[in-house]
Amino acid sequence: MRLRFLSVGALVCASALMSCQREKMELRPAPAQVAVFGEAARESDLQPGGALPPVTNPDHGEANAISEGQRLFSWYNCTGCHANGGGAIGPPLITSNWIYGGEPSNLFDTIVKGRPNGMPAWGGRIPEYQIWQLVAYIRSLNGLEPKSATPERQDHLETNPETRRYQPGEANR
Amino acid sequence: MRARTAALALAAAGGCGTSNQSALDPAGAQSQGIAALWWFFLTLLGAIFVIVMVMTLLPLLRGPRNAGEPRLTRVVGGVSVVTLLLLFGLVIVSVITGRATAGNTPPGRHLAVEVTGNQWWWAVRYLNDDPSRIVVTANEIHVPVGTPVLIRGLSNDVIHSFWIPNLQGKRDLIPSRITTEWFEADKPGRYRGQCAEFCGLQHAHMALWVVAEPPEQFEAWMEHQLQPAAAPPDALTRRGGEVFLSHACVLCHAISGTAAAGQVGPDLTHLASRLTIAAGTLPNNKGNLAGWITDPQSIKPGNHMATVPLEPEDLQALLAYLETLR
Amino acid sequence: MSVSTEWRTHVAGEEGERHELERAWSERGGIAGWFSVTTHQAIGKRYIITAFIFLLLGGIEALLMRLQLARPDNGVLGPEKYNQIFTMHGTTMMFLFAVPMMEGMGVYLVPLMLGTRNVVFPRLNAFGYWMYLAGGLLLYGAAFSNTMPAAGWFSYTPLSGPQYSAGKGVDVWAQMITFTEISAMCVAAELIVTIFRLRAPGMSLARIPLFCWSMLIQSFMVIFAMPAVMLASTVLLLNDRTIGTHFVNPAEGGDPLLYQHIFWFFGHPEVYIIFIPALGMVSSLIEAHARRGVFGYPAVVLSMVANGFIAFGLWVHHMFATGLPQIAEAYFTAASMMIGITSAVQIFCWIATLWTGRLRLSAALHFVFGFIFIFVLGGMTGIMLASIPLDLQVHDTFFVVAHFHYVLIGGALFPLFGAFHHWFPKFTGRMIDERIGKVTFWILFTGFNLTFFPMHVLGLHGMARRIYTYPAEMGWGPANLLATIGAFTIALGGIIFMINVVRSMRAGAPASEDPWEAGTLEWAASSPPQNYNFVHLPVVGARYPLWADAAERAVVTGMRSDRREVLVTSGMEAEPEHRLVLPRSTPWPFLAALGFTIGLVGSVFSFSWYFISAALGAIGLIGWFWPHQPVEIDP
Amino acid sequence: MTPASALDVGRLRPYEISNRAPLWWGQVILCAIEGSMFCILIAIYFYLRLRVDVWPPRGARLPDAAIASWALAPLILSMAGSYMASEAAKKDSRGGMIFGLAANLLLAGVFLVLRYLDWRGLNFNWASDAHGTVVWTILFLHTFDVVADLLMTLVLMIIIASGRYGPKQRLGVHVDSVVWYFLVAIWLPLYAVIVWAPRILGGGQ
Repeated sequence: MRLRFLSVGALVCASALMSCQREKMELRPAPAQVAVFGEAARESDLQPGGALPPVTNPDHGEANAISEGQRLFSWYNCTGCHANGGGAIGPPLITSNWIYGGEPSNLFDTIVKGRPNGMPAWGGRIPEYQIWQLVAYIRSLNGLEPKSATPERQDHLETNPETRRYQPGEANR
Repeated sequence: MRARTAALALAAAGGCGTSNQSALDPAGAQSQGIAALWWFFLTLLGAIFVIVMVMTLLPLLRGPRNAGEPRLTRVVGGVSVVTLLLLFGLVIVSVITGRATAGNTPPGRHLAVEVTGNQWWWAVRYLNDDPSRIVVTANEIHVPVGTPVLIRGLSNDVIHSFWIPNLQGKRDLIPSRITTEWFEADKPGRYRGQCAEFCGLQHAHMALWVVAEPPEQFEAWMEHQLQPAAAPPDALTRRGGEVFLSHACVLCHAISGTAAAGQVGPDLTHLASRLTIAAGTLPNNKGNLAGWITDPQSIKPGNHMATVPLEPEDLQALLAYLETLR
Repeated sequence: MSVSTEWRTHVAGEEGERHELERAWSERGGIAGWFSVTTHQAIGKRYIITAFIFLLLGGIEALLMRLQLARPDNGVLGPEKYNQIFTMHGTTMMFLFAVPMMEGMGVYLVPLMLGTRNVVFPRLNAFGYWMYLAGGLLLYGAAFSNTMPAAGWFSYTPLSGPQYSAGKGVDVWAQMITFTEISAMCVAAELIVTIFRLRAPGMSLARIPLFCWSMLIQSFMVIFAMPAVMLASTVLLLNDRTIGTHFVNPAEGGDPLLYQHIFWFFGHPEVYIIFIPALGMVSSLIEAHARRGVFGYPAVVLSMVANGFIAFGLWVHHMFATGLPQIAEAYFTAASMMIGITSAVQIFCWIATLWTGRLRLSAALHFVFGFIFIFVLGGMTGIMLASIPLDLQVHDTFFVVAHFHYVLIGGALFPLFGAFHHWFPKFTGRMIDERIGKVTFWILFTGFNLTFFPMHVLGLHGMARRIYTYPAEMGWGPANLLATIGAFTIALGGIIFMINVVRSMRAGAPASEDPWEAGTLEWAASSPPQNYNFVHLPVVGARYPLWADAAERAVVTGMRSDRREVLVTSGMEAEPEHRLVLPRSTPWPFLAALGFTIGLVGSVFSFSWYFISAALGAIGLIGWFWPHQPVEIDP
Repeated sequence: MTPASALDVGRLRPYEISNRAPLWWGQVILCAIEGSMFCILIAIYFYLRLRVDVWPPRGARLPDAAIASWALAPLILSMAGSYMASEAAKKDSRGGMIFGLAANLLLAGVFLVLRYLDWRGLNFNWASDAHGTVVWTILFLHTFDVVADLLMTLVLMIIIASGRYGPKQRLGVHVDSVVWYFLVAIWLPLYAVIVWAPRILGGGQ
C-alpha cells in the first residue's frame, strides 16, 4: 500500500519534471535560422513602416546560447571595440543608455545593419542564429537575461568594477 | 561511412606504415621503452595472478588442511615479504624506464613544436628563432625520422591531453600552463593520436595525425608550408576566394597571402595537403569538405564552426578554391 | 535448538521485559511516524533500498552507454546525451550508490555485531539519511527537468567552470555532493562513537568483528577525506560559478590544477571508503562459510588501517599526465605500489583461512571467490597504473575504465552481493534461494568479465575514455560489441537477483537466528531483529562469541527496559561505564533536513540561499534539541 | 532461574557529564571534520600564494594587523567563560552556567565587532582576485561557524535560564564549550595566515 503510494508519487513527480525543459541545447540550428541577411533584405522584411515589430529572441534565457554568444563576442572581435562590455573605441555595452535601443530587436538590427561611426554591418556575414546568441549574451551583460542562465564570471581578468575598490598596481598602504 | 573507411585505409596504405593508434605497436624509442615495460609487468604480474588463483581455488579441490597456525604464519609472512620485494623491484624498473622515456627536454638538437588544444582541434606551430620561418598548421604534425621532437603544450580553453600512443605517453595541455614532452620517431609512418582528457561535446572527434618522414622529405614539406597560398589559377577559384573573404569563413580562418587572418579556427593555408578535415573526423576530399561546410553540425554536433548558407554556385567555387590550397 | 537461543533464555522475568522493550522501542505508525523513525534497522534498510534504486538507475545509464558504443559511428545517443549520461553514471555510482550502500550496511549491522540496541546518535542517523535522499532527488529531479551535468564525475575545471559549462547542471552536481557528504559524515561520526563506546561489555579492541573494524577505518577516512570534496565542489567550483570567486581562474591568480589536487585528495580515499567496508564483509563471509575465524586477525586489521593511511598519500597518481616534478612522481609511484602490500596481506590471510577452513560452498562464498579473482586482477592493473610510464600510456583510456571497474565492482559489488546472500536471512527472516543465488553469481561473473576484460585491450589499442563514438577503421568494434553483450548479461544477472529476492521474501524458508552457524553477535538476535535487537545485552568473552563455550556467556542485567537505554563502555577494554538514554523517535531530523534542503537547493541559483538554509536548518536543530519533559533522568 | 553469569549494571549512572559522554566524542569528531576543512583551506591559501610573485596584489589592503591582534584578546578570554560554564554544568550550578555562557557570549560579541571593523576595511572582495577569494572564504567560513555556535550558545543559555533543563542540557553546555575551544584554537593559525603570512612572505612590496 505504502509502496504503491510512493511509486505513484514518484512517477507523478518524474513526469511533471520531464515536461519542464529547463535548459535547451540544440546543437544543430533550425534551418530557418541559418539565413544570412543582406542589409536590404532585412530592411524590406521586417521594417515595412519604419517601426520594428516586436521580435522576441528565440534564445532568451537559454544558458547554452548565452555561452555561445560570449564565445562569438570575442571570436568575432566585438571585444576589439567594446572590450569586455565596458567599451573602448565603441560604446560600452554594460549600460542603460542604449544609443539605438536595448530591446532584442534593436540589438539584432544594430548587429545586422551596422551603425554610423564604425559599427560594421554583420548581416551579410553571420547567420541569424549567431546574431541571436550575441544579442542574448549582450543582454546578459546587463542582467537582462535570467540570472540562472548568466555565467557569473569568465576565465579572464575580472571586469566587474563592483568587486574591487582599488586599482591593481596601486601602492599598498 | 564505408567510403570514409576505404579512403582512410587508402591514405594509410599510401604511407610508409599504418597506424592502429596502439601503445603496443611502438614506432619510437620512448614508446618502445614503455611497451617493453608493459610486457615485463604483464608477464610478471600475470604469473603472480595465476599463482594466486591456483592457491585460492586449491581448497575447493581438496579438503581442509590442518596446517598449524605458526607454520601458516611463516608461510603468509614469507609470501608477504616476497611481495614487498617484488613491488620494490617494480618501482625501481618503473622509475628507470620513466627517466629514460620522459624528461622535459630532449638531449641535443631537436625540433620544437607548439601544440595548442582548442575545443575541438589542434593548432600546431613549428617554433623557430626566425619569425619568417614559423610554420603554422593544424591537426597534423610532420616530423623527421630520427630527430627528437619537443612538444610544447598549451590550451586555449579547457584541459586537453596530447597523446600519440605509437610514439609516447600522454601529456595534458592546461590553460595558463606550458607542459612539455618529447619523442623521437624511428620508423617513417602515419600515427594517429587523440585527445585523451575529456574536453566537452566533441572530445571523441579531436584526433590528429603525426606523419614521420625521412628528413629530406620533411624539409621539403617544411619549405612548402612556408610558402603563402598560391594565387587562384582560374575564374572559378578566384570567385571561390571572394566567397571565402566575403562570408563568415574569413572571420575565423587564416590563409596566408590573402586578407584572411582569423585566428579562431584552423589555419587553412595548405588545407588541401592535409590528410583529414575537422580534426581527424573525415578524410580530406572534396565531397567531405562540401558536406562539412554545408552542415558541420550534423557531422560533428556541437563544434564551433558556423553553419553558413551558401548558394550552390558559391559553394562549388569555394570548394574549387580550397582544393587549390595545396 | 541452536546454541544462540540459550543466550536469551536464562534470565528470569524475561517476558515482562520483552513487553516493556517492545513498547519502548515501537515506532509510531502513519505517515508522520514514517518520517520520525530513528531505529538503526529501519534507517539502514532505507539506505540499502534507496542505494539499490540508484544502482539500478546507474545501471540503466551504463546500458545506454554500452548501446551507443556497441558499434562504430553509432547514433543511439548524441554527444550531449552521452556526456550527460556518463556523468550521471559515475556520479550516481560513486556518490549515490556505493558510499551510501556501505553506510547502510554499516548502520544496519554494526549495532547488532557490537551487541547494542541502536547507534549512539539515532537522530543524526535519520538526519543523514534524509540529506542523502534529498541529494539524490535533487540530482535526478534536475536531470528529469533537462538540467544535467555533463562534465564527468570529477568535473575538472575549467570545463566545469562558469565559462565552459553553461546552465545549472554542474551547480546541481556540486550541491548534490554537499548533501551526500553531509550524510556520509553523519554516519561516520555516529559509527566511530558507536564502535568505540557502545560495544558489549568484554568486547575489547581485539574482539571487534572485522566488519566493524572496516567501518571504523572507513569512517575515519570519511572524516578526513570528505571535507576536501566539499571544499572542491561547494567552495571552489560552485562559488566560482555562482558568485564569481577566482579559485580556478588563472587570469586572476587561481589555478585549474588546484581543483584537481583537492578533488583527488578526496577522490583517491573515496575508492577505499567504498571498498574497505567490502573487505570487512569478505572477512565476515569467509569466517561464516569457512567455519573458522579469519587467519591473522591482527594482520588483517593492521593492513586495513595501513590502507587507510596510505590512501591519503596517493592522490597525485591521478594527475601524472599533468607533468609534475620527477621526484614527486617517484614518491607517488612507490606509495601507490605500497598499497599493493597491504591489500596482498589481506588476500593471503583469506587464502590461508580458506585452506584451513571447512568450506560451505554457499552462494555467498561463490561471490567471495569471484571477488578474489576480480579484485586481484584489478590490483594487478592498479600496480601497472602506479608505474608512471605505463600510466602515461593508459591513463584516461578504457584500460583505466577496466581497472577501476575491476577494483570497484570486484572489490565492492561482488562482496556486497555476497553480503546480501549472507545476511538476507537476518534482514528478512527468510532464507534466500541458494541455487538461484549461485546462478546469479555465474551470470554476473561471466557478464562482468565479458564486459570489462576487453576494455583492457581497447585501452592499450588507443581507445580514449569518454568518447561518444569512434570510427570503424580504428578496429575497436568487435571488442566493444563484446563489452555491450557482457553489460546486458550483467543486467540479466541483476534481474535474476531481484526476482530471487522478491520470491524469497514471500516464500523463502523461515530463517533461524543463526542459519550459517556464524560466530558474531548479529546472529544472536532474532531474524529479523527486534527494534531493540537483544532482550538482554550480551557480555562477550571471545572474538566469536557464538562459537565460544556456553559457560563463558553472560548477559547484562539491570538495564531499564521501559525506555530506550544502551550501555556505554570504555573505548579500549569495553568495561561498563554508564547507561545512556537514547531519544524517542522524532520528526525533527526530517524537518531539519527539509530546512537545509530548501536552502541548499536554492543556493544552486543564488548564494543568499545559504543564509536561508542556515536559518531554516537552525529552526530544525532548535526543535531537535529543545528539552523534552520530564527533563530529569531517573536512575 | 538466574543466569550463571550476569553483569548487573543497574547501579551505573543513567547519564554522564564529562569527556566520557558519547556526545562529547561525537562533537570532537565534528570538530575534526571542521578542522580538516580549515587545514585544507590553509593549504589552498599557500598553493595560491606560490603561484604568484607578489602577494597580495599591489593595491589590495590587508586585514589590519592591530585590530585583528587586539581582537584575539576578547576571543581568548571568552574561552574562560566557556570553561566556567562547562565546570558549572558538571556541578549543576545554574548561576554558574548562566554567568559562564553570558561571559562567553559577551566577549565573543566584542570579538565579532572587531572582526566587523577589520573586515569592513578590506578594499577587495571575494571576486577581486585569488587572494581576495581565499581571504574572504576563510573569514566567511570561520565567522559563519562562530555565529552558528554563538546562536547555539544563546539558545542553551535561554534554556538554562528558563530552568527547564536536565542532565541532557547540562551535557549540552559542557559539549558546547568544546566547540568554542575549537573555534578559538582554529582561528589562531587562520589569523596567522591571513594577517601575518602576506606581511612576512608577501614579496615585492
